[in-house]
Amino acid sequence: MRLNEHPVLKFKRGREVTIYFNGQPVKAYEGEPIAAALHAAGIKVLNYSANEKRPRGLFCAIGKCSSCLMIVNGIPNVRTCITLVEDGMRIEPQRGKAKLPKEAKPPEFRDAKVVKADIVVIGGGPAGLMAAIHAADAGASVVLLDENPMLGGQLVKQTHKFFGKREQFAGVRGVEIAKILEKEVRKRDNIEVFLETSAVGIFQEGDEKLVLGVRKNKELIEFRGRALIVATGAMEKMIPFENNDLPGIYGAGAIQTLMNTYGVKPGDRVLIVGAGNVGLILAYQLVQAGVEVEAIVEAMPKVGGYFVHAAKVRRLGIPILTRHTILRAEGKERVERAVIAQLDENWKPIPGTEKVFDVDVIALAVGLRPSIELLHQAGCQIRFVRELGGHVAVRDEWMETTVRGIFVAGDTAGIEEATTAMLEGKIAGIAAALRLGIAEESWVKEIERAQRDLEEFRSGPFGRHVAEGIRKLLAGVGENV
Amino acid sequence: MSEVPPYLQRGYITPEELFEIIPKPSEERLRARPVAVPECPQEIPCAPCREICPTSAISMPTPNDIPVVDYEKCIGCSLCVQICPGLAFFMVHYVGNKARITMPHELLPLPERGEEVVLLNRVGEPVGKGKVLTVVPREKTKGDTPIITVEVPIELAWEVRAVKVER
Amino acid sequence: MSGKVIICRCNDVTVEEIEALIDEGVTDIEEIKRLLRVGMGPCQGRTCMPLVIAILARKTGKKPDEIPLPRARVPIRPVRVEVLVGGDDE
Amino acid sequence: MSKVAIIGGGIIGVATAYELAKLGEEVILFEKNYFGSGSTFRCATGIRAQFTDEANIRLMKYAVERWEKLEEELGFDINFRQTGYLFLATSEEEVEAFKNNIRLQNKFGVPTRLIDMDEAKEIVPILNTEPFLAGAWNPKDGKANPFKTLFAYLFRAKELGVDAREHTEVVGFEREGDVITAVKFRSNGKVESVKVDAVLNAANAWAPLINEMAGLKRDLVPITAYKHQLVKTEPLERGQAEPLVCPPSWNDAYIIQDGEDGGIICGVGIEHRAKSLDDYEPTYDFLRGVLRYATMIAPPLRYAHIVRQWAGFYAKTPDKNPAIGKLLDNFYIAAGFSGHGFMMAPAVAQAMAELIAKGRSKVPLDWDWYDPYRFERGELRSSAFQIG
Repeated sequence: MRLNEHPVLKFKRGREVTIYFNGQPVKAYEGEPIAAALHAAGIKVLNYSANEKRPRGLFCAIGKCSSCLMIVNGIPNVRTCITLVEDGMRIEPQRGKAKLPKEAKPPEFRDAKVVKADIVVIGGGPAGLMAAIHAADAGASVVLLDENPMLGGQLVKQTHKFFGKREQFAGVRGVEIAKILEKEVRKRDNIEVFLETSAVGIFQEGDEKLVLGVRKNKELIEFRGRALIVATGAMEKMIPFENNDLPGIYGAGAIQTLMNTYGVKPGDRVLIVGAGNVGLILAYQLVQAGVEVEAIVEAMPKVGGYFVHAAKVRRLGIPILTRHTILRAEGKERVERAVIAQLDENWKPIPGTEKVFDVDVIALAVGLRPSIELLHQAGCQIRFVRELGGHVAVRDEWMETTVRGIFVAGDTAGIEEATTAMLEGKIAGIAAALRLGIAEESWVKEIERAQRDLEEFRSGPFGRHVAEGIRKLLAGVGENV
Repeated sequence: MSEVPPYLQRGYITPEELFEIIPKPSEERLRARPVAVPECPQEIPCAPCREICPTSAISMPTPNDIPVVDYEKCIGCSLCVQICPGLAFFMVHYVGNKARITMPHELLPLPERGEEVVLLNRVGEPVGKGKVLTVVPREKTKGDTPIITVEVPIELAWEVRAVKVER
Repeated sequence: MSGKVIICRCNDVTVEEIEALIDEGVTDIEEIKRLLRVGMGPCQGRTCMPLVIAILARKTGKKPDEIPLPRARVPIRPVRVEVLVGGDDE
Repeated sequence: MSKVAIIGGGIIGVATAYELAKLGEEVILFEKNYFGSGSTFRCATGIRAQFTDEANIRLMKYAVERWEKLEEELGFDINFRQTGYLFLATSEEEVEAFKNNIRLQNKFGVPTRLIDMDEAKEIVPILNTEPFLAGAWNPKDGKANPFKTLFAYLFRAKELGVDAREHTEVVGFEREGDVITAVKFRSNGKVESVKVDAVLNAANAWAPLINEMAGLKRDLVPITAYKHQLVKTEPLERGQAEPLVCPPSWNDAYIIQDGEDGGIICGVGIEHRAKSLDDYEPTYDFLRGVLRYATMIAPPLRYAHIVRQWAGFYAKTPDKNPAIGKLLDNFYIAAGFSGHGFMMAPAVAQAMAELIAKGRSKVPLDWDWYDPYRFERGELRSSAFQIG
């Protein structure tokens, strides 16, 4: 189930290695996560849940949902969606809760590596990259960390071309924008980049902010800076329906990761839930990868994403069933069928309208919400603003949160577009450098320019909705939590 | 939700709905040379078509306005078809009792010049067969998107919006 | 397998269990969280908490913005103990 | 029947409300946040009779007997399990001290015994036996789920008519001479007042503020909030580290497997005085310090993952023993538990309820030992053996 030909992407695979699943050899390539290699070999059931022993498979593919925990080289609870293969690895599905080995050598207590910079940027997607570039140009020393093995965030999975204006990379594919921004970052010697590095906590130590980082799941690093920019993106929402935990049900982003980053087909026949931009783009990408899309169901009475994305998939023969929802997934150990039904005016399924699709993949594209965990943990004030995708950090027009010196940008500040993420990143990067007294006052003009661009971008029906959410946030509407 | 336009309920637009929003090129213009027709009825923040048009034939006061083509200024160069991020631009040219439709084709396999392909309408139904007249591969376009021109019966000029390569 | 609607994947908590507890009068999200252990597994509540808030809002008539999101704690993703001690030295 | 107001919806307040209702009293219970939000839910779950002084040993022996029957009495699964406490000695002097403690505990019927490290390894399969000489082992000690225990008490208390109010803050009292006559409280922004016959201050770390509202000196019962932090691993299979395991000479470091989900809870005596009574911020030094010791106690823990770190308060008195008794004619206190409130709750709640309702109690609680006025008199007890 590996992709070799693709109309847009070229897959560069690492050295071939062998891993062992329950003792059986499985071919894998260096640089890919364990779960992707297992998928390519058709292995979808990765563990059996802690209490009920329900089969579980890959779901989020970004190390957040706990659905892919396996025993790797005897060590339990390893997140196989973000742990890269190594030659000779022994992998077993986990059944229930994990048991530790009885004996081990106590680990040696050592001081952590310390990395200092003026500004620490967390997240190397469009917002974080732009923040780093602009903070660096404004004179700050910057350290940028990202969990993934490559920079670009979600851009690296985006095969479609971007909207907006030319200076905002309109007409350029997301995957190409990632390369352009990465090149810009690498050009600047006052930006230091740490990949495969997770930020797991923020501690305030005097004037310094300590970001606790973990590199490659192995090394503890203390990132110490005077200002932080949190651009950790978003995560996918889940919806309740029967058997919504069956292997073969994925977040849309997980499928994009498998397919577009690692060149692995998620399955053969797909039902997509949600006709927002993510669902529509995913449908098109699946067709590009040679996977059949049976239908897109959408509970709303209309397509939520851009019409042009809908038209693209409709003319390839994919039905979009508005006012429909998924009732249940069926199958023994993995998805074999999906049952959908039409909704009445009160969002209740209409009996007798059930339809069954023989699919092996159900893709959930039911919306994103900001990844605010770090901000929440650091004590930033959080509010629920529906227009911005849920809980967001309160921030000012310079993207500074209620904790002085902590800035936010991109989807973390409210679900929107990569284009606006880049503009917000630019604002946050400059603002942080200004607040630290590093940037010259003339940089304020650049912030104002980015603010005008944002305003223009948000002046249409899609952007107006977001702008309304931001107004609420700035005006202090919404519940403090 | 009565104000939801039907095209947003279905995900595709009929020619009748489209030409209530933008003008339809005249028969005379359609016969003169290829003409670009945007199927982009929704206000989204996007401007590459206007930015790339060499004759400034596309009017769009702000990026959130819909593109409207001045068919007299349009020279049929296809750059808008190549660049459009929404793959929403098409060119139509009437030649005798055939129409030549220029469209993006971002799928594999890319048809070859002269190849007969299955013609698909806006909901992906096969409506006939047609011959591919020209193919511009991805690397030769200005918008990183391969485009093809396919010949279709003239009565299908406003139906065919995709093709399927059968090998 | 039975047709369960799973809200918390980590601890296999279903929508029915959450609704039953709310029906018993437990409507504080912190209390629901601790009684059912929703959001206390290895995913740290990322997948389930918005769903719990939605159920709670539907059952109690509260607006989602009236239900506080339980505080995120360090570490915001699980970290292997040996890494925190001094790094994986094996 | 008299009306008793209880201030503080933690385990002490809720359990006392239940005990009072059982005795037929009318109870109104106030919690300014949600039930258990103060210190109860933040505790490490342990229950032990292995103390080093007579008063605490006798009280906890009785408490454990109550714990043993609590699940049946309350009709609720509270995950009470007698999985023991295992204290580990790192020197010959400590072994001798353990022997003395064991003798005292045995004298009052607590079945602690000295065990060798082979036996210890059987009890705790992931234990590192190498640094330790012997263990003090009481299989009757144990643990329970603080949240479920609190709720079990609360559900039954409500059935018995207790008026339990969350998100309701007490803001003042009406007092005539040495008698509190009414409690003023705020809920949904509105201040109301209720006439009462007796008041129990069960606010633990917040108790000095309540005393002050009652017209007493704030430091009459000097309670200081110390952040006591914990970390916990992801859920693990049970049976790997069931007892609370603690080498006291390693800065009171300990590990204990959660009785419900099997995650291993780790603590250590790295303490910070809370900057305020809202200061629950975990600290970095603790995160690393606690795991340094935890992996020395049980090296295989190195392969587990930490999912959270949190802080709660040890509401400490100068001698680390609680203040339990009467402050005014009808104003009582049970606070300053210094980390032992959860384990003591069944015994203290019963004793307090009986004291309020009947003026005396059959619980073996040494009222002189815990006398809240002892600090004013400058009489400090020998420090209670600290660790949870």
